[in-house]
Amino acid sequence: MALMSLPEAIRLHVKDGMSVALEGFTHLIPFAAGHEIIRQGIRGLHLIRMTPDLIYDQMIGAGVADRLTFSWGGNPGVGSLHRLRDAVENGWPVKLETFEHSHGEMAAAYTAGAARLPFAVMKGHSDNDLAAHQSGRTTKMDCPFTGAPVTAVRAVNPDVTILHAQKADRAGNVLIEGIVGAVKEAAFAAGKVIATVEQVVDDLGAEKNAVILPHFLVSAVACVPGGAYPSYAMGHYDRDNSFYIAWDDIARDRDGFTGWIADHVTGVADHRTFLEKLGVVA
Amino acid sequence: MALMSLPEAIRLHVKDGMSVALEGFTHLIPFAAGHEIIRQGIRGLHLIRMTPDLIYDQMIGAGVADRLTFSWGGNPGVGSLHRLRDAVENGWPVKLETFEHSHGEMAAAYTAGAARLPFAVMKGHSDNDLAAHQSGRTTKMDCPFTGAPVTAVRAVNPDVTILHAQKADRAGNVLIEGIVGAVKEAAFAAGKVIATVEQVVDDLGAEKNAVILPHFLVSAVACVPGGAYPSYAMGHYDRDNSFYIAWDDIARDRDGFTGWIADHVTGVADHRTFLEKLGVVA
Amino acid sequence: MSYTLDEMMTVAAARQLKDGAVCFVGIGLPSAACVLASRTHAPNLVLIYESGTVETAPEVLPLSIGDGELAATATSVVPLPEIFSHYLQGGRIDVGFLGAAQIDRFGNLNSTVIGPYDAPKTRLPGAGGAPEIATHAKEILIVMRMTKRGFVDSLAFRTSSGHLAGNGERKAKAYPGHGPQALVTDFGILRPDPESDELVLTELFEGVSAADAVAACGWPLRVVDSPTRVVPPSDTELETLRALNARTKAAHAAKVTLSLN
Amino acid sequence: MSYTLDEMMTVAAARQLKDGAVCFVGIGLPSAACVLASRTHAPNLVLIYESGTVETAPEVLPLSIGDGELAATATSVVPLPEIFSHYLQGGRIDVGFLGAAQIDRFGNLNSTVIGPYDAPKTRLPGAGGAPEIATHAKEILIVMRMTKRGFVDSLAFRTSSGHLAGNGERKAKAYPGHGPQALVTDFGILRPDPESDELVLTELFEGVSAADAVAACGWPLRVVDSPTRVVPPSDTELETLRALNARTKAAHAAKVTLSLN
Repeated sequence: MALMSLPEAIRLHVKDGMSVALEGFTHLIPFAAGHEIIRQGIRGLHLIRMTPDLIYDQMIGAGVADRLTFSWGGNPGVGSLHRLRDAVENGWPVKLETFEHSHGEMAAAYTAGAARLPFAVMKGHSDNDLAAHQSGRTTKMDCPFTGAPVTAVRAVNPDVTILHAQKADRAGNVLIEGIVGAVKEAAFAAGKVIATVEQVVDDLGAEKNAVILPHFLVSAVACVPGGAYPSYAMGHYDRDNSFYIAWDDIARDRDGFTGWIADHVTGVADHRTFLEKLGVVA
Repeated sequence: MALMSLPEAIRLHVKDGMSVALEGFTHLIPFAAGHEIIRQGIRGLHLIRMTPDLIYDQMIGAGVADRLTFSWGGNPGVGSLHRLRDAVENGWPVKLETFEHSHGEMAAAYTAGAARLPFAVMKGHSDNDLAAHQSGRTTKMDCPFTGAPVTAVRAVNPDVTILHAQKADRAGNVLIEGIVGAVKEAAFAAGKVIATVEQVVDDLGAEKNAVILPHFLVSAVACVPGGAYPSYAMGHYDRDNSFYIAWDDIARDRDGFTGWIADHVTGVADHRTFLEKLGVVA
Repeated sequence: MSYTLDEMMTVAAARQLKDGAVCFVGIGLPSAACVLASRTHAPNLVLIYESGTVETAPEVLPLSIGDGELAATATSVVPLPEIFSHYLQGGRIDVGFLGAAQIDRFGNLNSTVIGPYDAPKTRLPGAGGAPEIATHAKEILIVMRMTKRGFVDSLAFRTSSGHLAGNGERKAKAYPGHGPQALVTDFGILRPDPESDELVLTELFEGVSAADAVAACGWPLRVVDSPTRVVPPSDTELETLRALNARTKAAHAAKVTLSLN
Repeated sequence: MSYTLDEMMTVAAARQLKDGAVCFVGIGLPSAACVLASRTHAPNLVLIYESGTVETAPEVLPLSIGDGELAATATSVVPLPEIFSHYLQGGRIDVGFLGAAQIDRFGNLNSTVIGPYDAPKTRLPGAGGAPEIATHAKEILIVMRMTKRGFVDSLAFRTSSGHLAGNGERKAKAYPGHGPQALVTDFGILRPDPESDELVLTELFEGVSAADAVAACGWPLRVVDSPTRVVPPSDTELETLRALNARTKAAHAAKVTLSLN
């Protein structure tokens, strides 16, 4: 593990055309890292995330991705992700190919990936229309012992998984507190792991059974306070639900969105400036 | 969940012929519960445990079981489990049929059981002689997507899983701190769960990401301080390594063993008396 | 006290929940119904969100499925894969809540797409956990406003399974859960016919006629012979719900500030 | 300083460990070797035990694989299934330690049974995690005293895979890990021949001849042309190891008492 700046970490590990998972389930979404990917003009990414959320709406609208693996693509409690829809429905700014799963399938696919298994197994009762669009990614099979029907789901192994967490120590052990989602599995499944954290400390001060990603799993740690905003970091700041509500208008049309990205992402040097521009720094 | 005495919990939920897993990996082994099963004269159990340890040496020697599913049957750092060997090699006191796995297979089998899947998948490279003796429990198969060889392991779902933990609250939520082994998976895989605990408290006082078995998973909680001795309960008492060393002599011959069980298990009323008899209560 | 249809729907949904049930909850009206139930007739209701919060007891309703409030008030927070494998697929959930853009008469749901999948007219958010909830929860409770576009003869896309084609198909396929047992609409409550599995109107809200419901529904809605009337919200139910909604509104409007180093 | 063969073996095993390596450790001599290495030339060695203790740094050696000491000094403790799936099968382990009752010339091991499986002469403890360690760790380090009963032409039972039948079979089968890279005995160190994969004697301890080793081995032991001499334990190595063993002996003899309510 190496401690470095976020621009260095992205430049070193995220290349055009890679598959990249920015994970974190509602909590600890790595917004700062997503913005840095936009800022560096990276293109052709295959983005992977259970819930694309605002971060992928921003990245897709900014044109960094041409593929998306996901399981629920909305603005939670608010409505649509307009940029995601525009990319799928109209190919703007880039035609987005989607690889769609259910949450259970995505969780299973990450878990298989973490265990370096080629596929995962789920119980086989799901007569829906999704399977027809999942060629090569899900298939029915029978239990070799009981004959019971099961569904096989192909593993997901991102080239890079990026996550935000509360703390890292100087060795690079990363502590996640609170809602952890599928971050641990996405990290173990990845070729490289980049973690942004609220603080780097001498001692994590964690309970023995805490969720800690070991330093030998982590390729780079960058200290980015506020790096999950407008998502949140339990113990540091709350989710800015008002921003999520406001996003619906910002993202609704292409010009408004493009202007917002120019003003708030590509037009600022770093996440700190972004936060200050929004006036959310105390 | 119901709070009750250990004898009640065993009488209510453990019946002749059942499959029963007393789990806990070195740490938190439910010795008090195992002794109560001996005391109640239960017979014909199919015992399941990754590491039979002294508790199953005692239960097997006392004749409660005729089947054993396991993955490592020794006295850690000391040597053989003499009663287990006598039952396998000579059928004393009861012929013991064994269903043998590796640790990885057992962990996978419990995990599949917890998820109510009929089988688990492991990577397929293991050219050993165990598979020939696992008919109907492991088999080779190919990944339906990549063709890679994998091994399927049949799920393990005990009728009852018994565990020891540090604390339960009055609703029956059970907190496990420290080495947790495969207890969580064995509990979720089971039909019924019995937990013995060091203390019953109003508030577990646990971190959010602590290992907690939810009350709706737990059929019975019994408060049995010292219930893991000579194994240990982190934060309460240490593993009595000297007892593990001494066990080698106690269990070496049938008469010595039978006398010890009569003196220390069937001849005492409860675990507290057992501990006092050994002189380990401060 | 007078009340809105939204309030009536929420109260009606809350009343479906038995004390002690383990519920898999979604955001929006399902959260409101569950919290209302746990603060009125079902104090021992167990609320689980797919974000991993087990036995949570929010003071304000979450905007997202993983708001901090849910973690802060939970007995424990577990990784998401464990929620789906050990809790949901593991058969530990009594009641799962679902909603969707479209429903058919057998309670199958569409939350994926309107129009062809590869060239969609409207791209909806997608499945989320709905397929697993629909399959594994012992019973399903659905809450949806009744419209012709939403209650359809034939789904544009089946995202999650209700009673499939009815007439016992779900049971014949040995699904672990029993499928939709109640559908709360803004007209009243539909329940599956014991023979055909078709959702039929069994209970009507005050001030609504069965004919109104039939007219609003996109399939030829069947009505039982004498639909019962749903008791209007009690003062306690309304006061509890309104206080909850007021707390929630204030919380969601609160300005977030970050104290950074 | 003079030293015992046990000490020489432990020191020789410790020296195989590169600083920063992630080791999957067993109890007994492997634990001693790892802790010794981490307190001499390899301060950044990462020790993982199958009980789930990650990056542990015991002050005294564990008697069991799950002693409290291992949890107390670990960075974190994870569930056992995660150790086997995410860490071991997940390819995160650099070095795995193994021992057994029997070994053959290709490093295949038996820790299951002597005699027929169904009517065993001697029932050994069994596999434990050995099959997964042998398969997945990037390399395997084996420590065993050399005897004719232990170093055999043909195993009574193969519990875990070394180089299989040699001549590249393991590589041809695309095993994730590279198999046994060193076998530390009480005579010296064996390493796999690059062509045949057969374990051959490459390094001898002081005061031992290659002929002694050949005489002790149950298979026709091959010796490289000029086996090197292993440097005897340094004073630092011996003092560190002896202090560790002394602390361990005292700790394992300590009387345990329970303060019960």
